[in-house]
Amino acid sequence: MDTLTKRTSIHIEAPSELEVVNMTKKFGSLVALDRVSMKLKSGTFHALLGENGAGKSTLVKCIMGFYTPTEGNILIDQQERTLKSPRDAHQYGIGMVYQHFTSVPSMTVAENLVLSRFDQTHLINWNKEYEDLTAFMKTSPFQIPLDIPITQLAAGQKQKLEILKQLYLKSRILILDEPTSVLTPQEADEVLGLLREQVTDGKLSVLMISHKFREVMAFADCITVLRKGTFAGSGLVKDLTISDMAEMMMGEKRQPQPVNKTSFNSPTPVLEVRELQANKDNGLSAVKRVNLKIYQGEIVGIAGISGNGQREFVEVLAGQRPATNGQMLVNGEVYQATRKEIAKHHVFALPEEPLRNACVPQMSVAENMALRTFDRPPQAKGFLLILQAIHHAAMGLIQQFSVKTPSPDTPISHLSGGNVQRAVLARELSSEKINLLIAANPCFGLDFAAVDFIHTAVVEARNRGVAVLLVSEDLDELLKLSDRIFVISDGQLVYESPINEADFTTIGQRMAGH
Amino acid sequence: MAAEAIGWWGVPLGILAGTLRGSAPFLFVSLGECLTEKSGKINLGLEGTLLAGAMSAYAISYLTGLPWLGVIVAGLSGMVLGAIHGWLCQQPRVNDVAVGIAMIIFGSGIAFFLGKPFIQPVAPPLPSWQFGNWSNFAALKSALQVCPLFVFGVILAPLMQWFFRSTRWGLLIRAVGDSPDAAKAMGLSIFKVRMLSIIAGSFLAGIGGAYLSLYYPGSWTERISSGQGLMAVALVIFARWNPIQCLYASLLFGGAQAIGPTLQAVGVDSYYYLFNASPYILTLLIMIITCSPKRSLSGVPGALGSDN
Amino acid sequence: NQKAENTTPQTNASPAAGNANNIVVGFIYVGPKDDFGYNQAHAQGAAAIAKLPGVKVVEQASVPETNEVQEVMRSMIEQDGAKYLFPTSFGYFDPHILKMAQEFPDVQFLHAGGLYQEGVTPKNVGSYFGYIDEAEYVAGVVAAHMSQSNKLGFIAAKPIPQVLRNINSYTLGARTVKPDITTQVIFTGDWSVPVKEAEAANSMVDQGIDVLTCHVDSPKVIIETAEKRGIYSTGYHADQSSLAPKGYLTGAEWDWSSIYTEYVNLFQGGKTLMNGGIPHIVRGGFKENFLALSPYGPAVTDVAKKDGDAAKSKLLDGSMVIYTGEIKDNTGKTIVAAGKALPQKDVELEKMNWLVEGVDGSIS
Amino acid sequence: MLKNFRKTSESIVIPLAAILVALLIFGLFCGLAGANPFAVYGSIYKAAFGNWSSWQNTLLRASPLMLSALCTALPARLGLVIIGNEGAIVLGGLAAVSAGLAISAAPSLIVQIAMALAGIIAGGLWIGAVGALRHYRAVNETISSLLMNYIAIAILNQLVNGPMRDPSSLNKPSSYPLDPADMLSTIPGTRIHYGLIYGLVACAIAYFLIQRTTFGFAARTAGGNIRAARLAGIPVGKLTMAVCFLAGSCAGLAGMVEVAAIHGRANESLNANYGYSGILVAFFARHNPLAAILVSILLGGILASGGILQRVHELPDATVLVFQGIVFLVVLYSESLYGKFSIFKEQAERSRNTITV
Ligand SMILES: Nc1ncnc2c1ncn2[C@@H]1O[C@H](COP(=O)(O)OP(=O)(O)OP(=O)(O)O)[C@@H](O)[C@H]1O
Ligand SMILES: Nc1ncnc2c1ncn2[C@@H]1O[C@H](COP(=O)(O)OP(=O)(O)OP(=O)(O)O)[C@@H](O)[C@H]1O
Ligand SMILES: [Mg+2]
Ligand SMILES: [Mg+2]
Repeated sequence: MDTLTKRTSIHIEAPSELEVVNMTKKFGSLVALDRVSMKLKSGTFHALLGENGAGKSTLVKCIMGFYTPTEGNILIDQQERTLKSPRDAHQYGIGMVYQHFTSVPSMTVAENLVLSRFDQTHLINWNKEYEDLTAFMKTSPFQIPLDIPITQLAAGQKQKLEILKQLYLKSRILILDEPTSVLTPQEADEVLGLLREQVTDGKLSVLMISHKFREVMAFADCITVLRKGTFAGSGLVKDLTISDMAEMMMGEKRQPQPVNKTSFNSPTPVLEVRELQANKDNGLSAVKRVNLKIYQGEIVGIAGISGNGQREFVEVLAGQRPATNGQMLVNGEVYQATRKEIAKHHVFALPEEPLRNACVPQMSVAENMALRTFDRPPQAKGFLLILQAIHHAAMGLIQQFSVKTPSPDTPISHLSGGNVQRAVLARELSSEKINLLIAANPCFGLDFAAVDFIHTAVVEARNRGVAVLLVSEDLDELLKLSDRIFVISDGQLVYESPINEADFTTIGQRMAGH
Repeated sequence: MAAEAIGWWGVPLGILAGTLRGSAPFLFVSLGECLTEKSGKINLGLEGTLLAGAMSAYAISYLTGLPWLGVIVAGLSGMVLGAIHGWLCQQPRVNDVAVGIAMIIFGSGIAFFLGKPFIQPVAPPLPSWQFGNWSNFAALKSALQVCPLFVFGVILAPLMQWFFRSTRWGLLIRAVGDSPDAAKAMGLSIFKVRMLSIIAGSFLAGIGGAYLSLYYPGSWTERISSGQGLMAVALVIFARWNPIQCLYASLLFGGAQAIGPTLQAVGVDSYYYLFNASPYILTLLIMIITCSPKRSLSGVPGALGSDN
Repeated sequence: NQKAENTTPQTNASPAAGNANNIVVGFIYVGPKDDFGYNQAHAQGAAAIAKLPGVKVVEQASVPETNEVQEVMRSMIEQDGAKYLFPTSFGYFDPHILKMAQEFPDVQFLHAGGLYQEGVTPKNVGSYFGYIDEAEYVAGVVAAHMSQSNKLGFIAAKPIPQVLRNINSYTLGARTVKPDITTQVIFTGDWSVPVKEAEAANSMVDQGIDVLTCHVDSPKVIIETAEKRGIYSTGYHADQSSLAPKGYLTGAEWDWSSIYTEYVNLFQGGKTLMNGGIPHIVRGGFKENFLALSPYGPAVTDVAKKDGDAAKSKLLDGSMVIYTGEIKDNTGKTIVAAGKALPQKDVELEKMNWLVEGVDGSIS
Repeated sequence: MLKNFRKTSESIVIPLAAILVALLIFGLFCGLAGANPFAVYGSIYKAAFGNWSSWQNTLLRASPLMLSALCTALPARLGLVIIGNEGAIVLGGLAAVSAGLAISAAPSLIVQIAMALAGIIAGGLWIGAVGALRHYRAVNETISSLLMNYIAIAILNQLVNGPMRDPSSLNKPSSYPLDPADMLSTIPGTRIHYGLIYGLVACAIAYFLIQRTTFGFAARTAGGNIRAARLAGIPVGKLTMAVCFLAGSCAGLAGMVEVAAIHGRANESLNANYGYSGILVAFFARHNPLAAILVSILLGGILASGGILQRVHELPDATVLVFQGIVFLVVLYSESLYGKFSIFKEQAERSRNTITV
């Protein structure tokens, strides 16, 4: 009863004003946030910017009561409040969409929505809940079928569900942590546009963490920038340019390095994919008869919304998933990603989420760097590992790729995300001879400088004559690097174009399945 | 007194009777394990819990003359062991399988230690319900004698199914077991949810022990459980973490226990070692047939066997 | 339920020797010593001699038949100073006792049921056992009287000679009363599997069997199941009448206290296996006080009692040999020819690998 | 250097402290049960490590545990939890006896080698099958290995009671005996059989294999992250089966030692619970084969002291189970204490919180 009235009362109110004063958060001796203050006015769309590790997520988690701040206050409508848990935050109408999905994979959409409610209904009357949920879906900006388990949703749908969840909870202040990283530009525009409308109507305040200036320029009213845990500036979007914002973030003006491509014209394909098919984890078909050729010295980009089979496609190429049908040829020979073939044809890969896909978390940095070479001289003599050689090689790579690690013997899971990525990059790009490089979302979640570093490395490889397959959800990245671009939709390649003839709108439509 | 022989009819009848008599311990441990595993932890120690339950139920029933009090105390002693397991296996770097095996040793040690004085005496057993009065056939009549505790277990299975689907607590447990990160984002205490699930699961296993000592075979000896608690883990995988299927699996195992003796009773005397191993062979075969590397097991809680 | 006092012969031997040289006797059991069965029977024997003056008993229970038992014997010898060991499980004999006996030639090892072979087995190893099948024979006589369906049931752990001998004697006893009576046997495969034993008991009852007995480590579950199903039972190892106040007919019980007391007397008298003072093979039945018969239960009829007592007294005075021809096995083969008899001491009986006519079951 | 010193002292102090605490709790327990805890401590020490004879007793018990532990520890490096040790021991023993009987005419050394090979192969195939089921059918290895324990014991019983039975094995059905000349002897000057050496060597080899060879590197990779292993083209399936085979062969060798050094024949005594103890040893040693040696000796000591609790302190036979249970629970708990005490930390090393979302 009590909670019900509270919920309706919040419903009527306009969003509160949220203010953070001198927020400090220490993790042990690491100061993640240092006396940061900011204000989210009622009915505004506020963007929170900063490099990786600047403390953005930490700040919002402190607001949500997820972390207990070391110091600092939260004011809601000028009243000082203590938020001890997300439940408290919900009491004040604050809801958050986390950087990672927080739905329970094996449960259905309906179950997830009901579960997310903070009320005390112990027994769930499903008939009534379905009625309510259907009614809610009708009024919500996007629709998702209620009966499907989360595992069967595409990434974009999952992200929409996360936002829907907050709307369902009638949150008035919505905190979004990089909400568009898994959406197509069109989807992102759609989602943010719908939220923007609600903000404009005064029904909602939004605090969004983003790395994408385009979105910030298009939807946000004002920004706050963090740098290394401290406040680095704020302002109204209409008063700022992109380079102003970049300067606030990085502390100095820096232009992205332009990529220089040398042209190649090789007649023989390095990689040829014929009629390739593969299944998802749940046995459903994911990749449907894909044909593709990649020549020496070209970057072939594949665009697509996540969940359309590109992950499975890359996994097949990388040897992480069996093909159910079809063939891969490398240098004209059948290729099944065995260790022998990988070594013979010099195939390398930069998979997405390197800690999950390309590293052994509990093994050391040096051992992870030796993953490709541990069974060959000089790192091995017959069956025996030569530990010194492994150590020595790692020292070189750490230096060359400036991987920040206490020592080569540190477990790689102790490194920051960006440095894990660098370590993998070092391993995959340091070989004398590379024929084929398979890269999937290589810059996901990385900051400015790291992105630049990787882009340069990939283009350099291409210029050395490496054939590169680049699968990415970041269209800007694809347009910048690719020589040819494909679009994958529902497991099929539905669009192909040389980069200079590529049409942004068509690509977007094909990605969305039109 | 049964006068006429029933010959080969004894085989199906024996298996039916064996099922009704012998399934309950399997049922309770598998439901308990199901509840535990739904929250994302494994409790391999139910063998010890079962023994502790059997001992304490018998002791209490003997000392007080109240078998039902014994059942409750068996559940409580299960909860104590469950609490140890639940707390210990959630400490960082502590593996739940290892704790489980240590708990088998600890639980059975305590049960044997304290149970010494109760091997000899006779404790009042649990009552049974007669479902076979319509028949004048003695063997059938006795086959259809059912312990209320078993009926409780049979009702509990669909109830637990409903609990997982239609109560907030059920959903919470599933959420914790499937995606602790998601549960944490909801502000849940993973530790508490798992602790409670493990304790509740161990309560059920303790009751399973009470069934052993107070109904069937109905006696306290140190060999009373003969591996039934260990099988819980296999049963739950076999049942795909579904309480209703736990019921079916338990019935299958209870029935299979009777195969060896029943066949000998009608004169099939060879290979009884293999017949006695038939439940295990059967389970293995079914798992080989139904598992597939192409898809993950349906129903497996996502966090099971991981360290968080 | 101890019967220590009825067999204390030669009480004059002990007190004098007692205080002068205290003897330490070690007992080793394969299971818990309070299992209401085999181990408990031995432990009661041990408890009886522990009361004797000048005797110290050390015991260890739940000792598996691996080299662990060798270590236990060694500890008893080296740490506790035991000079006399009773490792009671059959499986301790080969290789464990044989090995330790060689290593400790001045320690005497007395084993229940092993076969002493002159010239092969070390001199300091002795074997004792009771012909408990005599009691089973009497139980069979009583069971046959009480059975209406003429079907007896016998739940046995394993088809080994000791067990088969009990099954056969039980059946032979029963057949003296009703020549066409049969005994159904179920082997559970293990010495202690309560659920399987209960299951076997139940399926036997379903098959119309109305008297049940057993040879497993702890008969408790079987006797209780029989009582629950309303049929008769006869016990084994110890007196289980308290478990089945209605249906318990009688039972074959060990009485190890008299043998053990006897041995202690010999030890204290300075006699040894090695000097020939103690025989290497000691066997006995009712006559030698190795066994007892549980008191008849309330259901036992007078005729049955009379026949049972008669059989017992014939065994007691040695006027009857159980295995007297002609005896056929249950495949029809003649085992003991007409006119021949295998007396209890015959080693052939200790190698028994057949079931007599009338037993349903096979030992393959 | 200092950091290393502190780390090392941490990994010595914590287990020792855990054992002390376990002894304390057990002492309390004994006190409640009416025994004098200090006398009990003295007895335990005396029975397990008090003199050379006690040491031999302890080492004798430890030797099968080392081999058994490897059956769990090796696959654990691949991320597999295998508890089928008992079955592999039983089958290894059975196969060793069969081989020993089949070629009993050959010279002793040949027979012993053949028995060892038979044990190794039988145990290896048994657990290898678990690995194969895992790889080809995705059957959960913990469960299949558990089930296969029961099946192996049934096979043993069926064979020694049937086709393999020596008719003269009267009251304890067994296979025919091995020729005494073919039995493994004891280490000169002791009563410890060569099984201990097998155990020590196997643990050392296992450690070397895992840490210092390309095979071990591949196994650790696959165990740490199967996706990374696939990416590197490591043949995970073959590796799984190979590691499982090796694991099983260690347990099989333990079975061979049991029959060839102790029983001289195959019978139900082969099934002596070394399997389950081995699992605990492996987890306790964090799947490190060298640590498994120490843990086996510790457990051997606990088991060796079980007798004295009964004989001297008149505690029931279950006491040693309680003791084992307490030690293992406390030691498992102590795992969580690593890194919690700042004395063991280098000054500069910053403390870290591991909450993540
Ligand atoms: N489990 C861990 N143990 C020890 N240190 C850790 C652990 N996890 C993270 N760290 C340390 O915490 C710091 C921050 O890690 P995090 O992954 O959050 O970095 P980040 O700020 O996102 O950097 P990047 O931009 O490189 O991704 C790093 O210095 C890392 O070494
Ligand atoms: N639970 C934690 N324990 C220790 N350090 C942490 C923890 N969470 C964050 N940090 C550290 O705090 C700093 C800020 O992290 P935060 O996640 O807020 O960065 P962010 O700005 O959100 O970066 P990104 O853009 O990568 O998401 C990082 O150095 C990170 O390593
Ligand atoms: Mg962040
Ligand atoms: Mg990061």
